[in-house]
Amino acid sequence: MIEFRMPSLGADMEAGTLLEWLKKPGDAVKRGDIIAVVETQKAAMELEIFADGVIDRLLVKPGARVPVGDVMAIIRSSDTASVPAVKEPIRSTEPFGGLDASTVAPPSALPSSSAGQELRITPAARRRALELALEPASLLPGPDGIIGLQEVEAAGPGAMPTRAKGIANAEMRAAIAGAMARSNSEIPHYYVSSTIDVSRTMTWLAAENAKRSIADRLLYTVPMIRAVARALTKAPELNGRFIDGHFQPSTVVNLGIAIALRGGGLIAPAIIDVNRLSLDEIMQRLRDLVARVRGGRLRGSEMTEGTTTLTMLGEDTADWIMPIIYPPQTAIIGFGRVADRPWITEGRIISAKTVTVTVAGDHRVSDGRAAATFLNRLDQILQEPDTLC
Amino acid sequence: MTDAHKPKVHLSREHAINLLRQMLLIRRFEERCAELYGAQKIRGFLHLYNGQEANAVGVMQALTPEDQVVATYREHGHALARGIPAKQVMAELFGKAAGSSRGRGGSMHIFDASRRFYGGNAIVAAGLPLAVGLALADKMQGRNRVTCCFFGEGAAAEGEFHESLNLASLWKLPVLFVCENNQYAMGTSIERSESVAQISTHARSYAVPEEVVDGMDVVAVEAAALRAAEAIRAGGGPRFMENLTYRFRGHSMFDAELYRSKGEIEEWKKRDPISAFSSWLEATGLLRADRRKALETGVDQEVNDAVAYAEAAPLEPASDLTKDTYTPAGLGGAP
Amino acid sequence: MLNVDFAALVKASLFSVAPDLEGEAIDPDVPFRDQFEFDSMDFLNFIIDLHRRTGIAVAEPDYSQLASLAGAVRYLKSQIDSQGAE
Amino acid sequence: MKSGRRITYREAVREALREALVKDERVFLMGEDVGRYGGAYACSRGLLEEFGEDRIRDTPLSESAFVGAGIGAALGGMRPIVEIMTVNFSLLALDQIVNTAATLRHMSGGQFSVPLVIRMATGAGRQLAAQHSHSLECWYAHVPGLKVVSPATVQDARGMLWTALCDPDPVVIFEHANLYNDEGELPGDGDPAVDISRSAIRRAGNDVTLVGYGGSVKKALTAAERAASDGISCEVIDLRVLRPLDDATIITSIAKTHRAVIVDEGWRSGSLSAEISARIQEQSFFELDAPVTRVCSAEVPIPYPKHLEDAATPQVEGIVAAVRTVMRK
Repeated sequence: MIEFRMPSLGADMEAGTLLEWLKKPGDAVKRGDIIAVVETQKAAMELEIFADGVIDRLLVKPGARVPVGDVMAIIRSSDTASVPAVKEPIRSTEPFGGLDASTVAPPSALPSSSAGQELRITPAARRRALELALEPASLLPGPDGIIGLQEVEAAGPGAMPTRAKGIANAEMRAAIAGAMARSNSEIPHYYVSSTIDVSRTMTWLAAENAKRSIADRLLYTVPMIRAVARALTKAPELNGRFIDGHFQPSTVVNLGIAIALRGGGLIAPAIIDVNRLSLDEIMQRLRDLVARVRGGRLRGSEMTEGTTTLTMLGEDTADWIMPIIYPPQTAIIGFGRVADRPWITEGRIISAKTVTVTVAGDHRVSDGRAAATFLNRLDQILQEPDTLC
Repeated sequence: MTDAHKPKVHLSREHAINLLRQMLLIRRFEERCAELYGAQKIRGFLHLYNGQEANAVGVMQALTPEDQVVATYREHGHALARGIPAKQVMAELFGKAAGSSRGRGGSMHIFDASRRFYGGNAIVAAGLPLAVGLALADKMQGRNRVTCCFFGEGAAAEGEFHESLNLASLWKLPVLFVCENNQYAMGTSIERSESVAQISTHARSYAVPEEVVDGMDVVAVEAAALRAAEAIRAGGGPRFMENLTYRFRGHSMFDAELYRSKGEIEEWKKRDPISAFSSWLEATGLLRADRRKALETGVDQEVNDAVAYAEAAPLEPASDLTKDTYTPAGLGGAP
Repeated sequence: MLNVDFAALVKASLFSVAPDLEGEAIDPDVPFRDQFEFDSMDFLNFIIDLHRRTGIAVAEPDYSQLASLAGAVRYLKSQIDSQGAE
Repeated sequence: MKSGRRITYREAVREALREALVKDERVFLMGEDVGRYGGAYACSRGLLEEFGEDRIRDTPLSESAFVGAGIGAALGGMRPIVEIMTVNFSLLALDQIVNTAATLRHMSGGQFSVPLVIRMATGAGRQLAAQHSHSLECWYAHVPGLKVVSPATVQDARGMLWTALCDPDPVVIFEHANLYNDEGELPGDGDPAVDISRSAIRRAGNDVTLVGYGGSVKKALTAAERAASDGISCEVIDLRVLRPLDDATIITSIAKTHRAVIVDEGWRSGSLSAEISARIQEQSFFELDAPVTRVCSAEVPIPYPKHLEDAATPQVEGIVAAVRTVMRK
C-alpha cells in the first residue's frame, strides 16, 4: 500500500487546501496522472501521483487544510517495480546541519554600571581604579563630568606605580568576607588561651635594637613570629589545611600575618616557610607584605599558601582576642596587647610585661590538648630569647 | 544555411541507442526530482528539463572532453549529458557532501572541474561573459578548443548577452552560443518580452554566424552542433545556435503555469523528443521493442541507485563552513 | 637647622609612609593612631624617615613622645636645642 | 645599498604593470582606454607599444562583460589585470565580482580558483560630482572570497600588484585618484614586492591611535603633526589591507594609547570605520578611555562645488578636532 502525501510545491509552502479530488476510490492511476487540485497562497495547483495503482481510500475532504507531508489518500500499488517507499520527510528543515552558534563569540558579560547616581567612568579608568583599590564612587570626575584615566591616576598614590599585576584589594576584601562567613558557620571552633611573661624577650629586643642602626630595627612582632612558627612544629594539627573533608598537615610553616587595610578590613597574606628565615629576613618579608597590601599588589600564592595565621592587636588596644580561622586552615593564633601587668613569681607579685595568646582550633582536626601543647612550647621559647636568632 | 554542406550525422545503431538512453536518463531523473521535491528531500529552487532533452544530448555529441561547458540554472540535463554521474548530481540536490559541489551549490550550481563543466548560474545571462573569457584564455594560449555556452531566450534581454556577443565577435573567440528558446522566459511568453522574437537575428547583428534548429529533434541538433563546432575549430570565430524547443513542466516547481494553455502543452508533447526518436528508430529497425524496455529498466535502476546514494550520503560538517572561501596557501599555481 | 618648620618636616615623613594621607587635615594633639590607620610598622618607617631627614635617631623608649604631631615637633626641637647646647 | 629614488604614485603603478607583463606572459591588461589612450590616469602609457594589442586590450564600455571575461580568462589559466576606470563604473560589474569571482571557489566545493586582479581608482576631491566621486571600498571589503587592498604610498603602489597577481584568489586594488600625482620614496634595490596582509604604523605615538587608508592616510599624518604642536602624540596606522583587516596592529596600538580615531572617506553608516569601531569595542573594551570616534564623509551625494565637496569629505581640521575630543581637551 502507498501513502499519497501533500507534496511541497515551493520553497516557502507549508500547507495546501484541498479544492477537489479528480479520482475516486477504485479508479486506476498511473505515474504522472493528476489526482487532485489544491489551493496554495500563490494559485490553484494540480497534484501529480508518481506511482501506478488503484485508489484505495481518500482520507481528506475538499475544503480541508492539509500541511505538507500529511497523508491524503491510500493507493493499492499494482506496480511490480515498486518505487522504494519515500521515508518520512524531515519535518523541521535543519539548515546547515545545526550551525554551531559559537562561531560568533558573544561579548563577555557587560560591565555592571554602578548603582545610584549615573557614574560616567571609562572602562580603562574603572579597571585602573580597581587595581589601585580605589572606590570609583569616591573619585572626582573631570570638568566634563567623566572619570578617565587621568582622574584615577590623580587620586591614586603619589608615585605612578607601573601597571601592577597584583590582585585588586576591593575584590579580595569581598572574597575574604565571604570566606569568613563560611568559616564561622562550617568550622567548629574551640578556643584555648594562656598569658605569657614576655619580659625577657622584650628586654632582649630592646638590647638588640640598641645595637642596630635605626633602619635595621626589629618590630616586636618579629620575635613573636619566630616563636610561634617554631612552637607550631610541636602541634602539627594546628598547621595545615582541611580540604575535601580531610586534614592535610603541612611540613613547613607558612604563617599568615593579619594586616590592616587602609579602607578597613584585615587581610592575612603568608610569609612562606618562616622557620627557614633569619629574624632580619622575617622583618624584611613583613615590611614588604605591609607595603604590598597597602599598594594592592599581593600575589595569588600569598593568599592561598598559608598553613596557620597569626593576628596581633596593636599596643594600646585590647588584652585578648578570639579570632576566626581563615579556611582552609585549621587554626589561628591571636595575640592581645603586650603590657605591664601584675605577675606572681616565687610567691611575690611583680610587674611584668605579659601577653594573652589565644589559639582558635578546628575541632574536626584537633582539640584543646594540641593547643595547650603549642602554648607551653611557645612560653618556653619566649623565656630563652637568645635562642630566637 | 543550405543543405548542400550539411554534414550528415552517421547514425549507427550503437550511437542511436546511446542518444535515446541519455535522453531517457534525463527524463526519468527529472521526474524523480519532482517527486523528491514534493517529499521535501530537495529544497530551494528546482528548474526541470523535461521536453528539452534533445538539446543537451545533441550538442554534447559535438564537444570533446577538452572542450568547456557553461550552463544555466536549468542544468540537470547538461550535467548528465556531459557525463557527471547521476549519483553526484542527485547528492548535490540533496545538499550532501558527496554532491558535485560538495552539497554547497544545489540544483543551480553543479560544477565538475574534471569534466570542464563550469557550472550553472542563477543569474540570467551571467554565464555568457564567463564563456567569452574562457575562450579568450584559450585563444591567447594557443589552445584550439570550443567553449560551449547554454542559455535560454530570456538572456537576450540582459545587457551581458549583447556585450558578450560583441566581444566574442570583435575578438574572434571560439565560443559556441546555444540558445534553448523554449518560448517562455519564466512566466512571460517571448512575444511579450522580445521585440524581435527570433533571437538568432541578434547574433547576425554582431556578425556571428547563426542557425535555427528544431530543438525537439536530437539528430538535427547534433548535426547543427557538429557544423558549428567544426567551423569554430577551423578558427572561424564564434557561432550561434537557436534551438526551438519547449519545456513540459513549469518554469520552476512553484509555477501554476497560468500563462499557457493545457492545449498548447499537449500539442508540443506530441513532438516529445524521446517518444518521437524512439518510434523513428523502431520504424527503421534500429531499435527492437524489447530493447526499449530493457533501456527503461536500466535507466530506472540508475535513478533509484542515485536516490539511494544521495539519501545515505553524509552532510558536510558545519565546522567546514568557511573552508575554501579562499585558496589554501601553496595551491593555485602562482606565476 | 635653626628656623626649621618642624611641623612641615614631620608631615613630610608621615606622607612618605602613608601617601594617601596627603591633603587630609591632621589634628596636632591627637595621636596618629587615633586619627587614621597607623600601626607599629608605619610608626617605625616614620621614625626611620625622620632620621633620614634630621639625623636624629629616636631611641625606642622615646617612641611614645612622638605619638602625635605636636609631640613629635616638641621632641625634635628639644633634641636640636640639646645638641646646640653641647 | 643603491640610494632610493623619488617617483610619482602613477609611475610606480606603471612600473608595477610593466614588471608583471615582463615577468609572466600569462599576465595581460584589459580595460577601457588602457591601450591607445594610455589609461584614464596615464598609468599604462607606452605599454601598448611595448607589449602589443593582444596583452594590452582596450575594451568596449561593457564593464560586466569584460570583468566577467577577466574571470573566465583567469579560470582558463591566464593572469588578467582588469582595470575598471573608477569604482563608480564597477557598480555595473558588481554581479560578476560578487556572484562569480568571490563565490566560485566556495560554491564549487573548492574546485575552481579565480586568480584575478581588478584595479580601480576611487574617492572624491576633484569636483567630479556625485556619480564620479564615490568611495565604496567597504562594499568590496564586505564580501568573503575577495581580498581588498588600498596602497596609500608610492612604495605600496609599486609593490602590491605583483603580490596580488601571485594570489590564487581575486584581489581588488583601490587607487585613490588624489594620489597619482604625489611623489614618494622608493627603496634603491631589492625586491619591490610588499605584503598584502598587514597594516603599517606610519607615525609612532602614545596618546591617540589614528587609523586611515588610501587617500586619508596623508590627511591623518598632517593632522598628527598639528596635534603634536598641541602636545598630543598621535600614532598613525595605514590599514593597507581592507580585507582581511589586520586587527592585531590596531589592538596593540590601542593598548598603549587607550583612544582611537578612524578616518574613512566612505559614508558613516555601514562604513569600513563602523566595522573597525565594532572590532575595537569587542577586543579592547577595557582599554578604552574614550568612545571610538570616526571622521567620515557627510551622508550626502558628493556635491560638485569645491567648498561643498570639502565640507562633505574628511579634512585635516576635522581630524584634529576629533583627536582633541578623544583627549577630552
